[in-house]
Amino acid sequence: MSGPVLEIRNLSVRLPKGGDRVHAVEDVSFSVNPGEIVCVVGESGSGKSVTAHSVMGLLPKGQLAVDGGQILLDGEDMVTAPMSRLRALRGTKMSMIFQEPMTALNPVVTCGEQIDEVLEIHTDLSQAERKEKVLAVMEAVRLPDPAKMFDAYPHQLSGGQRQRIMIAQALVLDPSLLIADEPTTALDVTTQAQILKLVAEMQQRRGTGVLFITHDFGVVAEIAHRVVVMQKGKVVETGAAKDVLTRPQHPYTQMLINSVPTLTPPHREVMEGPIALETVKLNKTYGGGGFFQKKREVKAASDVDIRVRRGETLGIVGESGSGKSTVARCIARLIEPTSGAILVGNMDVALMSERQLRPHRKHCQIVFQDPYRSLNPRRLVGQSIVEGPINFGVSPAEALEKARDLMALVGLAPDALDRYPHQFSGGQRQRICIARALAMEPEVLIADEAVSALDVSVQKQVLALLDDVRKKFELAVLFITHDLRVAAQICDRIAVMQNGVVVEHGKTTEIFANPTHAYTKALFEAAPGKDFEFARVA
Amino acid sequence: MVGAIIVLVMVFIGLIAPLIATSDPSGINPAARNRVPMAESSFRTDDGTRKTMVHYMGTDTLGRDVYSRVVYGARVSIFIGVAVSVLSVSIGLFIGLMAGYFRWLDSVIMRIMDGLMAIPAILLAIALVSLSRAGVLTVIVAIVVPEVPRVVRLVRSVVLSVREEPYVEAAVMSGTPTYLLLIRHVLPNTVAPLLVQGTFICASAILVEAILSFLGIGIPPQIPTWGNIMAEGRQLFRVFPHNILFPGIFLALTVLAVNMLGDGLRDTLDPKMEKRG
Amino acid sequence: QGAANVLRVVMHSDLRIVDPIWTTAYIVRNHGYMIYDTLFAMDAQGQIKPQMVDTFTESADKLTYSFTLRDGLLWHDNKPVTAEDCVASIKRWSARDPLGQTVMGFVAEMTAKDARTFEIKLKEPTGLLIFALGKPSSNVPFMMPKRVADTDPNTQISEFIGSGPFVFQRDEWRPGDKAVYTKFAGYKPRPEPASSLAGGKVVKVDRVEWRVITDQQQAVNALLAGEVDIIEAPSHDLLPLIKADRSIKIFNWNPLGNQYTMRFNHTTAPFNSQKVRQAALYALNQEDFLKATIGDAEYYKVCKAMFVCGSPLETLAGMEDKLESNFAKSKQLLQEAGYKGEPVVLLHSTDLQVLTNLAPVAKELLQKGGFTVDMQSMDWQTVVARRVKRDPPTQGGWSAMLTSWVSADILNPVMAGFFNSSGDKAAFGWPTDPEIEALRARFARASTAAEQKQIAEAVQRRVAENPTHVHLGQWYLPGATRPNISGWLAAPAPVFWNIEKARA
Amino acid sequence: MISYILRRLLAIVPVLFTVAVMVFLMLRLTPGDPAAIIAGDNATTQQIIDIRTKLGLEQPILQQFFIWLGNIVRGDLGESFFFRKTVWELISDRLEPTFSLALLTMIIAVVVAIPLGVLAAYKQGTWIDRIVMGFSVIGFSVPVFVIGYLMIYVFAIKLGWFPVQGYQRFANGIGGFLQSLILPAFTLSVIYIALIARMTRTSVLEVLNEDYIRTARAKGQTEIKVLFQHALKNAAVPIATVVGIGVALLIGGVVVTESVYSIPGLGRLTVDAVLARDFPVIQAIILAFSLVYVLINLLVDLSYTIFDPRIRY
Ligand SMILES: Nc1ncnc2c1ncn2[C@@H]1O[C@H](COP(=O)(O)OP(=O)(O)OP(=O)(O)O)[C@@H](O)[C@H]1O
Ligand SMILES: Nc1ncnc2c1ncn2[C@@H]1O[C@H](COP(=O)(O)OP(=O)(O)OP(=O)(O)O)[C@@H](O)[C@H]1O
Ligand SMILES: [Mg+2]
Ligand SMILES: [Mg+2]
Repeated sequence: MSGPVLEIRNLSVRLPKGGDRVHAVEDVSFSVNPGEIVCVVGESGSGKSVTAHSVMGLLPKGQLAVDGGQILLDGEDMVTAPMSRLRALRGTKMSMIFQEPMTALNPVVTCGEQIDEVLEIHTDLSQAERKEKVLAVMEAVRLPDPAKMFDAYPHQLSGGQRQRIMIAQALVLDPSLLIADEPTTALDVTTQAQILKLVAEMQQRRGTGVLFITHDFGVVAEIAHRVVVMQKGKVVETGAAKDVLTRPQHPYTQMLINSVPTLTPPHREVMEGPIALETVKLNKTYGGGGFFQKKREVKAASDVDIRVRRGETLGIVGESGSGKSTVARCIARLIEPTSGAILVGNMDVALMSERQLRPHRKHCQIVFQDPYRSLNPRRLVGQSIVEGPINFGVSPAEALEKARDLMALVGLAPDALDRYPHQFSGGQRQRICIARALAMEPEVLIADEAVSALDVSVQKQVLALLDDVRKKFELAVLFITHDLRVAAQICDRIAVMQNGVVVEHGKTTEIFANPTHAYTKALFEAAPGKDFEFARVA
Repeated sequence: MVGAIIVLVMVFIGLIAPLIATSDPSGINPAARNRVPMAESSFRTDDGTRKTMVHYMGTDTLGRDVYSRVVYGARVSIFIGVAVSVLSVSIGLFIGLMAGYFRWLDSVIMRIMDGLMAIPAILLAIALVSLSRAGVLTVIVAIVVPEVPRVVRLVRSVVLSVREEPYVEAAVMSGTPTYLLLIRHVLPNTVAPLLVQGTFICASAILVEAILSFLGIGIPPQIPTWGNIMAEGRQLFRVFPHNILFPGIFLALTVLAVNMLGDGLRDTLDPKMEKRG
Repeated sequence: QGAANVLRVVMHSDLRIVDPIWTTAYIVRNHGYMIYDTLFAMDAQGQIKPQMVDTFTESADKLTYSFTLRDGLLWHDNKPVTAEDCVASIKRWSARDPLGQTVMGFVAEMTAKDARTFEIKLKEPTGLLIFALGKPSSNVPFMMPKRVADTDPNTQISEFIGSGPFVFQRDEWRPGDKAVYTKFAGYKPRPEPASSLAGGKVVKVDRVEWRVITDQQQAVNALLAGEVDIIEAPSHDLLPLIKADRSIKIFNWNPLGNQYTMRFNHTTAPFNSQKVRQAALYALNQEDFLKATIGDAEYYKVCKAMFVCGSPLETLAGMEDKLESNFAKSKQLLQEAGYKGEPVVLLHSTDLQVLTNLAPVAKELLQKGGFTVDMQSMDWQTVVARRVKRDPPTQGGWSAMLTSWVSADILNPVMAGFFNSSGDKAAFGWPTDPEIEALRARFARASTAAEQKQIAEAVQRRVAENPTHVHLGQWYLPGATRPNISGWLAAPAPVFWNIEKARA
Repeated sequence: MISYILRRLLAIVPVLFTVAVMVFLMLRLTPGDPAAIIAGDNATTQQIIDIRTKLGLEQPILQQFFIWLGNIVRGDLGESFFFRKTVWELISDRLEPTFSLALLTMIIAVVVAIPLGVLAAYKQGTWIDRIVMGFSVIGFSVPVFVIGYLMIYVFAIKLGWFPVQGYQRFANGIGGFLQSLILPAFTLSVIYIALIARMTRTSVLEVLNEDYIRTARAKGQTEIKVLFQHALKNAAVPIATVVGIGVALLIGGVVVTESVYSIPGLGRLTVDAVLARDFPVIQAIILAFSLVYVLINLLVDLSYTIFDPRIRY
């Protein structure tokens, strides 16, 4: 067998009426050879997942359908194959792993059984033989204590472990094609690094052809042999990984690669403004107490001391669950800290009641991660923006006038005020949220993962905007992110959090150049594509 | 859609009942008892002349014209449905908002609601209606009481989830006072589920009224409702089925239509759909 | 041997209270006839015949009566029935029954002479004593063992032992479901053939079960399907359905039937005025009520005789021009009375089939006669609670209500409770009329039939002038039986001796 | 887990207390005089007052309430005003039919409704879906008694398969017992089937959009097993919830069904007691039904742990 495991020829998939465009995927052709990792990149909605699902025959019935082209798996056309044949091939010749390890496993079935299911469907092995095989593959994906994991339910495992179960499930019958749809996007960088390593290793050992979907160029740099770039359902560029990453041909590819922030922090001026925000021994413990039910206690922040000057951006980085959002929400007083002091504009807001707090609300504003849920879908953008100022006594006309100025500032047309949030893209909404925060003329702006949900290209613009307004209004910015590349670009100083504790704290350039804490080092170590300088095409 | 049309037609029938009814719905005519549909009867008017009329749906054991009763019955039955749903939704909305937003109130209110909810609705209604004087108002109160906790739960769950929405938190950050927060940001989110719930309450109220009448403790018969027309006719179900048949068809059709309307509303107002928009 | 011969009967109502002296409810009276026996009983000709009594003597001055019980009478615990038992039973009965109270007013003393003989001495003669002891309907003077009869009349008895032809199976009694009676092996029927409530009570089945089926139509369905054998009182409107099955027998077991009655509340406006009550009497007519509730003319009878058509005291006296729906006359009387439209609060009971249609008819007729009527609907139990309230109509009181009497209860002005016009001591409605009271007292003393008849006429004339209530016609409610049932006796109450059930 | 159950059982106390207060107040504050009903037709006013005194109805309401509550706590439900039996005797006599009817109804409903709901979800948008949902809406729209009469007419009168009415005790043979219950149970189950089928459809539909369903399909699993092994098991919690909540509906339906079929159960007792203003019985029944409702819903909550290993108390 020398030909490609997967060859896609002129694949088109039609979208239902009223979709973004006529075809989700149009005239797509590429192939995957045995033992080769092909990465498909492209911004959100470019048709990556649809392509992958077409191969597996898993397009949602009645909504999407292939309307042209061929998908050849070892020479056999998947488009015309009957359902029963597809079913027989799934799990044996082709397998797939998905983005969300949290939801891709059935929560009410044990992990072992879920892997075993594949064997049960496709082989005649006895129960004992199957169990043996399952344990072997669990061992192979480096799951600790497979015998115990066999009977564990997915929720009892960490995200990385779950993804390993998924991989074990996909590889247990040695398929010739593995499709991975953003398998690491939802994971922490350290876990991501481990999973990437595992995929590469398994693929090498077994000679599997891998179709790897991602939008993270770091990941591409880390594992890809070849790259396929998609835009709006079309393939715009294909080539060897090195070539595409260093010498992108298509303007779209160039733009994408340009947008990837580098891991090298630029030089930034030292800010000497007055201290706008300070926390002293801030603690937050969730749970505990409870009248009828004893709740589990989580110490989400312990003795956090941070300090932000006006005009300065402090980044808080750390893995998921390390307590970043907790600190942010305490400072914004969306939740009440357990103890400690929070000094905003020389008032301690830590233990104020809601009523006392209201006058101080304007000093500190927050921009949230999810641009889709941050704006009330029923209210005009303008109404959302003027709500705050009017609460503080500004006349509606005046507030609206100012809102118009702000629109210009964040790069939107003034008539945007008279539209509803759903009429805007994610990036635009995030700009509106920033404008809303600015309308209050705050001294402190908290951005909790404010760019994490955005495509790289959009992310770049929003980052630029944030940096802009920081300068313009001398804002103290508390920037929360798990993305080191982003942190490197925008933060003056960085605080690294682990398990609710700030483990390292210092100037961005210094920490990136010379991390001292073991955790920080591990974090940097795991950043994908760290050794790769992306092309900078002006 | 079909649901909405049928509901409108029924409401319309109720509204113009005095115009389309052929006789006084509670005017008895002992001489013309138990006539089959389309039968004719003659009666003496007050001024002594004799008149003949056709009973499209026959007459009942008191010789009352079933057609006129059914037409007038639309009024009361639909009024009860609407009144019950409006009342339980508004009371439930208010309590639910309070419970959902003020944590210290929450546990007290919810314990009371748990208690109310544990009382089987029909039993409560039976007890209430039979003990006080049967009438439209009592029936409405009796059906509203057990419905309220369900609305409260619904509203509360919406509030609890909306409260966590970033846009609500953003409004909190803007210093919006609590009452405005509730009105501006929380209330609108309860509209769609309440509209849906309201239609189902309406449908079930019409049904419960019929059941209460069936058990002999509903609205007094001189006020015709579909329920008590059927209840009065039920003994003669096998001899003169028209007494049950016609109000039954109207009742089932209306309840069906209201339910369909609710289903339709649910599909179009589905929050999932909305988010995508 | 085969299964026991069980008679399954659907009665008109559920048996909940089981003290026939304590309550007047007909279902309890029927229960009484199952398990108790009476000293005297009324036969098919309306004559009072000895039942438990073997022989009795009346002294020449009509003041001393001596009764001897039949030989071999046994209680259900197989102890003999004694004269003492009977004296105690009469005492308890007479404490509650209006007719009993009247008769007791004449009694000087009652004494048990020996085990089988007792004597009643009167202060002055009355023709009512034997009649009262053979009173056919509520409250029937049923005989109970002394220990039971000694129970305070205002407390319900808690032991259900009689000397009647059936034994009550207390363990199997489930209110709302069924009541069970078995044949009493120790019962000695009289030698004469059974005639109405008198004569030999020969039980021809092993067991009688009263089944509760609240849904009338379901009862009929059950009868048609052979799940029950007898329906005591199927609704008139369902008779066509029953008749459709030709094998089912329909039997009018109560030839005297029942009488519809409208009761006035004499203590509040508007019916506290005699003229206004008269106006009502003119405005109403019987046919409309009967047609609206019964429908089929076979089962009703327009009858202006207050003491029932077909009874010895039947008369038209005083009623000739009344109950003819003479609205003009009614309006004229109202005007004379100075009626200013005070609303008649008319209680309408909605859950008893035989009463439901009465109030709407009354409302219609009264309105045509110039009254303002506020008809208030409620279930029967609420009517019962409401009608004893003496508050003004606006505060939960009432002006008029409609009910029905078993004809056997109203055969003369003394036993018929609605004629009692002693004000506060009278039944709800509380009429006050010394003239009527005087007549009733005379009636009690009358000792010949002719004298009784003459007084009854006078009472009727007086009541037509000053109405205490309005009688709205007689109606009959036949029972229905499966084809294999025979021997049901015509009587003022449904009785189950003499009935045979052939194996189907 | 044990401590959770204990805590939940403890939490029933305030709920029942609320029920007790509400019911008691409602009954005592509404008009209708049991004494007058007991006294009968010829009673004088004085007799009625005597009876009221005897029944304790002349005492202040608050006092009546605490006496009653105290008795209940001691397990004494009091004595019926009418039936000359203790309330406990009355209720325990009626338990069997009602319990059997409700249980059989639930079994029928679950067995019929769940496959229907799953089928409708799987065939979403097709005519099968429409028929199932149409049936479900109709089930909600037609009053129980109408369904009852229709069933009696067809299955008992025309076809003669079942008795028209009545109830056979279990002790008298299971054949007659089942025969007497099947028709009422089917009647009562209609609305319950409608409810459960609808909920099953909704929650299965929701689950069918989940990633792990896609995963199962990606393994090559057959649709039947995807539906019943993966989807249904995940949809079980909301279905169980609605089964629990539906008990309230069931209790209401029991009253009507028992009336139609002349089943001597608690439902009939309720109607009889209400019509007779038999306060002790009404109070006890409502309290009992509320207790059952709360307990069933506790069971339902506990059943979640079987359906979903993530739920641990
Ligand atoms: N079930 C569906 N119904 C309608 N449109 C769909 C459906 N699934 C995908 N689409 C549309 O198809 C297009 C391609 O979607 P696809 O999921 O393949 O994007 P993607 O490249 O995987 O994006 P992402 O990086 O966000 O996962 C999008 O415009 C999307 O809106
Ligand atoms: N409302 C809450 N109740 C209980 N525990 C909570 C709550 N919110 C967060 N936690 C816990 O507190 C810890 C810190 O959570 P936090 O959201 O601050 O982390 P994070 O660093 O923002 O993570 P991510 O990058 O995933 O957003 C976690 O273990 C989380 O499970
Ligand atoms: Mg995708
Ligand atoms: Mg966070």
